[in-house]
Amino acid sequence: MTDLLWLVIALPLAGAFVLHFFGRYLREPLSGWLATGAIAAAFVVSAVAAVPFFQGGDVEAEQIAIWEWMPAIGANFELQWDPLSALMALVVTGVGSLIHLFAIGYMHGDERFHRFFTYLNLFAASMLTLVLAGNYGMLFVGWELVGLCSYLLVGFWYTRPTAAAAAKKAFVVNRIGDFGFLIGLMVVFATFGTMSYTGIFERVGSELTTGAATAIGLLFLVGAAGKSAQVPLYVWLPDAMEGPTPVSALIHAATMVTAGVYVVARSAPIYAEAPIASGAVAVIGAITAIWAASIAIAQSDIKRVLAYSTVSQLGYMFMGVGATAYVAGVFHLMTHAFFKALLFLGAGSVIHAMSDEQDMHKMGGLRRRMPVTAATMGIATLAIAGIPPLAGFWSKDEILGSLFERGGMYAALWIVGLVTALMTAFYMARQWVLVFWGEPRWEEGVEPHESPRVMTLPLIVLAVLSIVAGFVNTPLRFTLEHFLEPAFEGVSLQHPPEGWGMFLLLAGLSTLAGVAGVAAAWLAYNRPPQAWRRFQDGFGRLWTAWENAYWVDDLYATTIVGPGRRGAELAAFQVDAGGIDGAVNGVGWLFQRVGQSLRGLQTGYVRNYGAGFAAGLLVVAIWLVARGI
Amino acid sequence: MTDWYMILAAVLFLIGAMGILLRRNALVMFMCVELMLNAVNLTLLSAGRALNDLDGQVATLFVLVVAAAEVVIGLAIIVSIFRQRDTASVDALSELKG
Amino acid sequence: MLTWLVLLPALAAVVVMLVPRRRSEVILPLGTALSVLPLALAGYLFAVFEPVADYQFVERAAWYEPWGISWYLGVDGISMPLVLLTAILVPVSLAASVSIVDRRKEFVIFTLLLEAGMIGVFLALDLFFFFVFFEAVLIPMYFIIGIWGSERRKYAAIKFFLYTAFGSALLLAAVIAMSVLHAAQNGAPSFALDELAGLDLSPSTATLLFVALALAFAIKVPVFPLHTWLPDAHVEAPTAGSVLLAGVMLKLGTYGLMRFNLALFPQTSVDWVPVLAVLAVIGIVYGAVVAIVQPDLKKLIAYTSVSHLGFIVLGTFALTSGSLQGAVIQNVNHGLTTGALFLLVGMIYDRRHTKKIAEFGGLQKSMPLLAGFFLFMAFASIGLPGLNGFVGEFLVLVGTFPSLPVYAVIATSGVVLASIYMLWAYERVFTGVPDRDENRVLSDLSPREIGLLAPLAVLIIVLGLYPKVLLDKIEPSTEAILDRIEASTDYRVPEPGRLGDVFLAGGEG
Amino acid sequence: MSVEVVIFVLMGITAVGGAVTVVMARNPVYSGIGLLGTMLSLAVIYVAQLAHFVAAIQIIVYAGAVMTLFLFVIMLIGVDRAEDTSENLPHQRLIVGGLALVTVGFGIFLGFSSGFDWVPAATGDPVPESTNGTVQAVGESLFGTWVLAFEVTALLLTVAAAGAIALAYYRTGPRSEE
Amino acid sequence: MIAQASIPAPTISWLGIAPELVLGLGAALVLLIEVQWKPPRRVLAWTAGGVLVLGGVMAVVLHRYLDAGNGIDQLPFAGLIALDGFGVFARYVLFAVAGLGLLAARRMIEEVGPRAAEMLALMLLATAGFSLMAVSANLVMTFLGLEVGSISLYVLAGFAREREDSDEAAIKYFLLGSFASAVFVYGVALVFAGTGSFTLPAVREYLTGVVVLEPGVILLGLALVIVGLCFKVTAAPFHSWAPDVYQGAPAGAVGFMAAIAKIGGFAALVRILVSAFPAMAADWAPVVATISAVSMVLGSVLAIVQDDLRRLLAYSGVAHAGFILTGLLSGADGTADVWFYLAVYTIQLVASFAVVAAVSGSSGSRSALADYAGLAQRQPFLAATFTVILLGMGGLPLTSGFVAKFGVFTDAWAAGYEWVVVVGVLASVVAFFFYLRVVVTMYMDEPDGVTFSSSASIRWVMGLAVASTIIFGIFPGPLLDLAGNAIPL
Repeated sequence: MTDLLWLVIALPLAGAFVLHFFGRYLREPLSGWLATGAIAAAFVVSAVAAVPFFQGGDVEAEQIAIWEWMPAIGANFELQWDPLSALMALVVTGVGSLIHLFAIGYMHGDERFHRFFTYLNLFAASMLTLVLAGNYGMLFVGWELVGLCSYLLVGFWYTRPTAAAAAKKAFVVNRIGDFGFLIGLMVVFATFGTMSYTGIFERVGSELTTGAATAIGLLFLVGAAGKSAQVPLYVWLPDAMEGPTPVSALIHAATMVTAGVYVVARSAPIYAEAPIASGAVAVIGAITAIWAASIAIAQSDIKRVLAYSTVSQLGYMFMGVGATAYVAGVFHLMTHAFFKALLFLGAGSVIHAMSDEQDMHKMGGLRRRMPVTAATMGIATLAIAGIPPLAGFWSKDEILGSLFERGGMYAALWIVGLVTALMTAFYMARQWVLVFWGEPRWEEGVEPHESPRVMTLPLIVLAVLSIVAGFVNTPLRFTLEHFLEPAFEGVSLQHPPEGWGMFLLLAGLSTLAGVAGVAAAWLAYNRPPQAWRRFQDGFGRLWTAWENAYWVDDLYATTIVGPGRRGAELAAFQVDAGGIDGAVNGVGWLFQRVGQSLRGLQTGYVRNYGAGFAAGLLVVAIWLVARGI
Repeated sequence: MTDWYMILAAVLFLIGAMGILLRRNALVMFMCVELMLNAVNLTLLSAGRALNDLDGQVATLFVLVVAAAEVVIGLAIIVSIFRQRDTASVDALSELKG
Repeated sequence: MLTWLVLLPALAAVVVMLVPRRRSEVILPLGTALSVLPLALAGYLFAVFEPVADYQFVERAAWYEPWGISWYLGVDGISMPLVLLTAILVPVSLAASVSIVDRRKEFVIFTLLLEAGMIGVFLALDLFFFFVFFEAVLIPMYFIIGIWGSERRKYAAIKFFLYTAFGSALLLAAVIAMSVLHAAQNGAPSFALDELAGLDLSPSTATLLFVALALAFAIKVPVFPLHTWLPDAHVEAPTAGSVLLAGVMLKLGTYGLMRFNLALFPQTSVDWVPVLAVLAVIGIVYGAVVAIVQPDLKKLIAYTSVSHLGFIVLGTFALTSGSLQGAVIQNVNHGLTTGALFLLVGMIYDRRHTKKIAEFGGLQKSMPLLAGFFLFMAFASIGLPGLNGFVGEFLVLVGTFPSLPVYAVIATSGVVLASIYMLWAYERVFTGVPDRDENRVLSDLSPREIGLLAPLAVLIIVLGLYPKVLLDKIEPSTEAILDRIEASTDYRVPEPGRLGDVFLAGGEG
Repeated sequence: MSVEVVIFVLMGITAVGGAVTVVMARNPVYSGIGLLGTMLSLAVIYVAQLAHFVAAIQIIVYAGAVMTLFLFVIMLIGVDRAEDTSENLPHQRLIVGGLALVTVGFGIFLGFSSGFDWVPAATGDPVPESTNGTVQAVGESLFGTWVLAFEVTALLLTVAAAGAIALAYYRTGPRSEE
Repeated sequence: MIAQASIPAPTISWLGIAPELVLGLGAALVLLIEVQWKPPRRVLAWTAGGVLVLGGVMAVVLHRYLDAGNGIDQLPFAGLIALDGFGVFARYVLFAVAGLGLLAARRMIEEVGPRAAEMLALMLLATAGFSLMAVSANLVMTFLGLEVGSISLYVLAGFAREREDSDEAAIKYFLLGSFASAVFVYGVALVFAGTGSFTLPAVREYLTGVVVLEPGVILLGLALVIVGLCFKVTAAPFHSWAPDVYQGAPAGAVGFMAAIAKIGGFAALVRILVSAFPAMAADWAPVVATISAVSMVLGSVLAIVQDDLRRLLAYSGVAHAGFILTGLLSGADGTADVWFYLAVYTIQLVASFAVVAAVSGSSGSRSALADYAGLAQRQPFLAATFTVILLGMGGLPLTSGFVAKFGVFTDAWAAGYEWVVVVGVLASVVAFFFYLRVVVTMYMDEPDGVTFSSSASIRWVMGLAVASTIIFGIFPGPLLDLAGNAIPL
């Protein structure tokens, strides 16, 4: 079956290709269905190919060569098929299919409908390239292509200047991360002489020094921080909400942004040699988690809340993989894909219903108009808040447990995680309450309505997944752990503490945090606006700081972008045009000047000429005669 | 003795050359050229004598002929210019320059 | 065969010359059609080109025996891709030149002569003829800029010519010097590359010659700080001129560096690696930084060439297998990508008669296809994996790192900057709502224009995904260069793994 | 002190004096006279050096024909009056003076350096017979070894004739007043 | 005693001087025809042309005869002239250039009024004079040839009497020329004093056979000879007459004048230095190198700032003189390259002035660079050919000018004068600038209403010059081989 694995990438790619060239000839829904079909087929193919892993037993990871690309640096097109990539592929294609489906409804009536699905399919192909790649070179192909698709999709409504700027910002900030990632790749090649996973991991023990491993780990962290929106490179993700909501769901929640987590997990054998780099991953994750969570508390834009929430949750995943609890990290990646996609799609449904209104202050009471959306989003909110037995509880708890068990610095991170969990529960519940409860605060002329079936169906499916997905890895039954084991062969994994006592204690704590957060939000926000405004004012300047995301964008603008631009202008207009080119033109000018002044010698007076002649003669004569004496 | 002839010739040559550079009357300048040619003649002749070679004298004759031919053309040019401009000063002829 | 490759464009020029002036409407189609002949021949040669290190299809005939000059042509893996690139870009630029109405016949003739010269440069294995072609290409390009350029064309044309001629003057002196040395050492002068490679040079002589050659080529490339002719020339040149200038003529410099500096002066090359690497890296960063704030779209793309060509120079002097291959293939990639970008700018210019970025905005609304192509080419230029630009840059960077780690790291920032200048330009030109009336009514690409861009786009994808079509043929030649350098110097191409021990040995102490 | 030395000193002084007159005289006619004096002095010196034929030609051609022509032209174009000899070119006299000074200085340096021989190829004292410039001796040489050069003087004279005609003989139309 | 001794009849090598003889007689013939029949000027021109052709045929015959090598005396007339490959090539170049010059002067001949016969005669005589100068193996003979040629040129410079410029050109040329001639002949006299001979081979033998302990006088003579000839070839700093004379002299004749004087001057210079003074090469070569470098730099830099095409060409000629002199640095090895350079350059020079004549009128003075604006639109052929010529003079590859520069630079490098070559290549870049300025004006400036006329003869000149420029640029072999035999005896 793995012989046909390339179809997983090829199917959506073909979909994109067909849609690109012939999309305009298809009627509107047809192109959407085509795209959905392509990615659904990819899901089927990957599911079938993954069957051996589900069956358990000793299943070897497979490398499937496709064609040689840059053999000189060991970067070729080859696929890696092991449980980790299988899981990622399933998540991508599965969640992707649902989001495609949703988008058929959401993008209804857009004049570039087929173009949207072209990009979606292209994105799916790129993301699958990323996760199925058999070496870092090919991984980087996918890594960059998803960035491209993100650029295209964020800037889909290109006539909005904010969208175009956000798209550019997303790509550029990602590129800054890539700067590190690329250098990491160079170090990898310089160290191992190849880029293929198998080649590298075989030699990790023998060739890799701690120094090199740390370098690679930290450099990969830079790249991962860019792609997965970690501090300090997370700033692009909230802006990326300018894109259509299915894009936010697919790219900026479920799949692309998790690529960083994937890379760290994939590079587990290298991180295993570099505890400092691992620790850095965890610390960055922790900082991001609490930092973004705090910002999310005060956001009023429905999608921005989700964006900062995503950043925060990605921080969780980083904490997990940083603590070498790779399974926990990947587990959270998976569950997060479900409930966050659900949240985004739900938000999309709301925005769709509210005629593109995104300000939660102008919503309220929607539960009656949109029961399905309200219910599914409620489930997702509880899931992300970590309320048992929903999916988020299990995965989050496993991360927290692993941090606790690891001890030392990681114990401090555990506290951070716990606080973040509290905040997460609060702001998610706040959102849910603001949108669906209370009295309607709608603008004039807005008539919310439940979304069509094509949009609600994915919501329902995802809601189900958000409920049940947690059970794949519980202290009762570590299914996922066993499933992923072949991918982390030879790497020691961090686990939560053994024993029910500890589990119940820790789970109790995190559940308490979740419940407390939800309850606080309910109490604070299920009231008239004046009341919750007073509540917010109670936080004083802190709330303003959160509302403005700690003014980080302004900070970057004044410290990096502004000086950078002034520097570039200095280089372009002073140094280049004035200095270097001025020197070049100065040479020309000098010749002209010398020529002009020499012209003065040619006075037109024949006797002057005679004198010049005589002078030359004298010099020659004296020179020659002097040689003779 | 020969050296003195040669020195005399050199002095005459030098005076002629200076005359060309110092006088602006075309005719006088031209006379200075003749002076220089005479100096050359003296040189040729004296050298020929010192070398016991008659060729020096013969060469003198050729220089003399050349001088004569130059005179013809030079004076023709000067006359031509004088007819047009009423001056024999070469300093007046400095339109072409630069 | 190779002689014909040089002669065909020249003969085509003669044919065009014979077309009576009153039949001017046939000139451009005829010229384009004729320029396909060299392409066909080059394509055939490429197809039968064996992936071995030796020169192939070699032709040699004495030209003037007493001076030791011979008509000596041949291709190897380094020149073959460039020949093909030239043959591809010339028909494209000709076909793109419909907006040139005034003195069209001369234009076609000059372009074809330019092609002959450029192919000659890549084929010549005799330094005399290399120089001849190297300098001869200046004239057609000079006229193309000077006659059909925009406002400051005269200034740009003369600057271009003099600047590059200054470089070639030094080249000439060096070439003469080498032949004289050959005469002194072997009894007879010679200009053949392989024979001059055997010269016994004192270090100081080799350094002088190396510098002269490097300077000549660096101006052509252009390497910072010798680059200021380039923006002027590009901005003023007509579209076809810019395409060929950026696409091919800059490659004469990088080609020269690789072909002659490395081959003739291995030891000096190794000694001078730091200098050239520093300049290359400065060029990469500086070109990109300066490009960011350019107000003129064409000038912006011109500065990106400074940056991209810096990668090639860096790759050339990093002296590893990957970096050299990357440098060669980046030559081709940059030619295709930047050529296409200039075509696109030309198409915009034909419609709007301005290149000022501030004049644009929201063009995607009226010209979605053009915008799409532009974005595609922009991403190819940025170095998006899957497109050709990445292959070259990635090979160069990854190949450079083992030998020049610090430079590679700094050069990588060029990748970041590339996304800034390209995407910011795209944002300003194409996105947003068109707020000027003249930007709203522009017509999108015509089928002819699509026909010009599509082949380039296809090539860009093919080279991006399957660069082996070129790499297979390049590799033996680049390996041969490295072998030669290793054989004649102490330099050793770094082996993988060394870095972990030497460069980053922090952990183990 | 031989006769030749006496002649040399006397004629040398007159020759140099004539030459200086040529350069210094304010009136071109005096310059002409000075030149004539130099030429005659040289003719005497030629005789002293046994160059009889050359001396004769010197007087006939130079003093006779050439100088007559000069004086004729002086009269013809009417510059036979004192002219302003002040220098109007800036630095000209300074430059010429400097050049002359350097030349003379170098000459004196050469004279004292004793490394300069005017006729190094000379093998010994002059032999009067060998350079006795009688008409016959000179004629033999002139029409023997030098015959081609002699013929070339014909070309020279043709040039002079044709040139003089071209320059002076024809009058083209009225001068355009510019 | 006086009467008896008969003078033995000299041996005359008629063939040896046949080309010059033809020219001299031809000049006389032209004058006679004019006096006798007053025919249309066309007839005179054709006669002169025929004479040149016949002279050329004689040169060919002489060449064949020499090649056959059947015991001909190579130093006839007691060594006054030398019959060698050097002279053969010199005559070829001279006759070819004179022919082109005659063709270019075709319109001037029509316009010059009744003086056409004199003009033609003077052109023929000038050619004869410089030809003699080139074949002469005797310094006095060289001087005579120099004077025959120079005096003819003085007259030609002043030929356009209706223009004041022409007078000025003539008097400047004449005064400075006579000054330089006097210097040259003084140098000849001193060389004679120093070596005891006027004959070049004899001088060489003397200098190689004897160690001259006090060579001061020879060196002084040599210095004067070099300077005198450098004046003729417009090498700096002895060039100052050239721009003024080129600008003032009638356009129809300037090309001829400039080219032919350069050929004669260089021929004499090369012959004297290579044939007579190889033993002193260590002394004169640095001087020549310096003069060469000064010429290249000064000529190029001054040409940049000229606004008048003729002055520009004059200064470029100064630079070219410098380039040619570099070939001289390697002595006999370089003569072939010097000749090649001279041949291609003088042809281009004549052609350039043919364009000047076409634009300004044969005797006119309108040669400001601005007048050439838009020539490409008005006279495409003229502009295109002139462009090739200019690029050829600039030394662009694929033109003869490049091969020429390449040759002389190689010689200089081989002779150890690397610095001169570096100066030279840099100067040629500067040279490109001013040549391109002309091209820019012709092609890239709009015409300002000036009309240009070109005649068939000028188109012929341009066609031939361009053909030679390109052919010798791509296939220089035959000409180089021919020049390779141009070694003086």
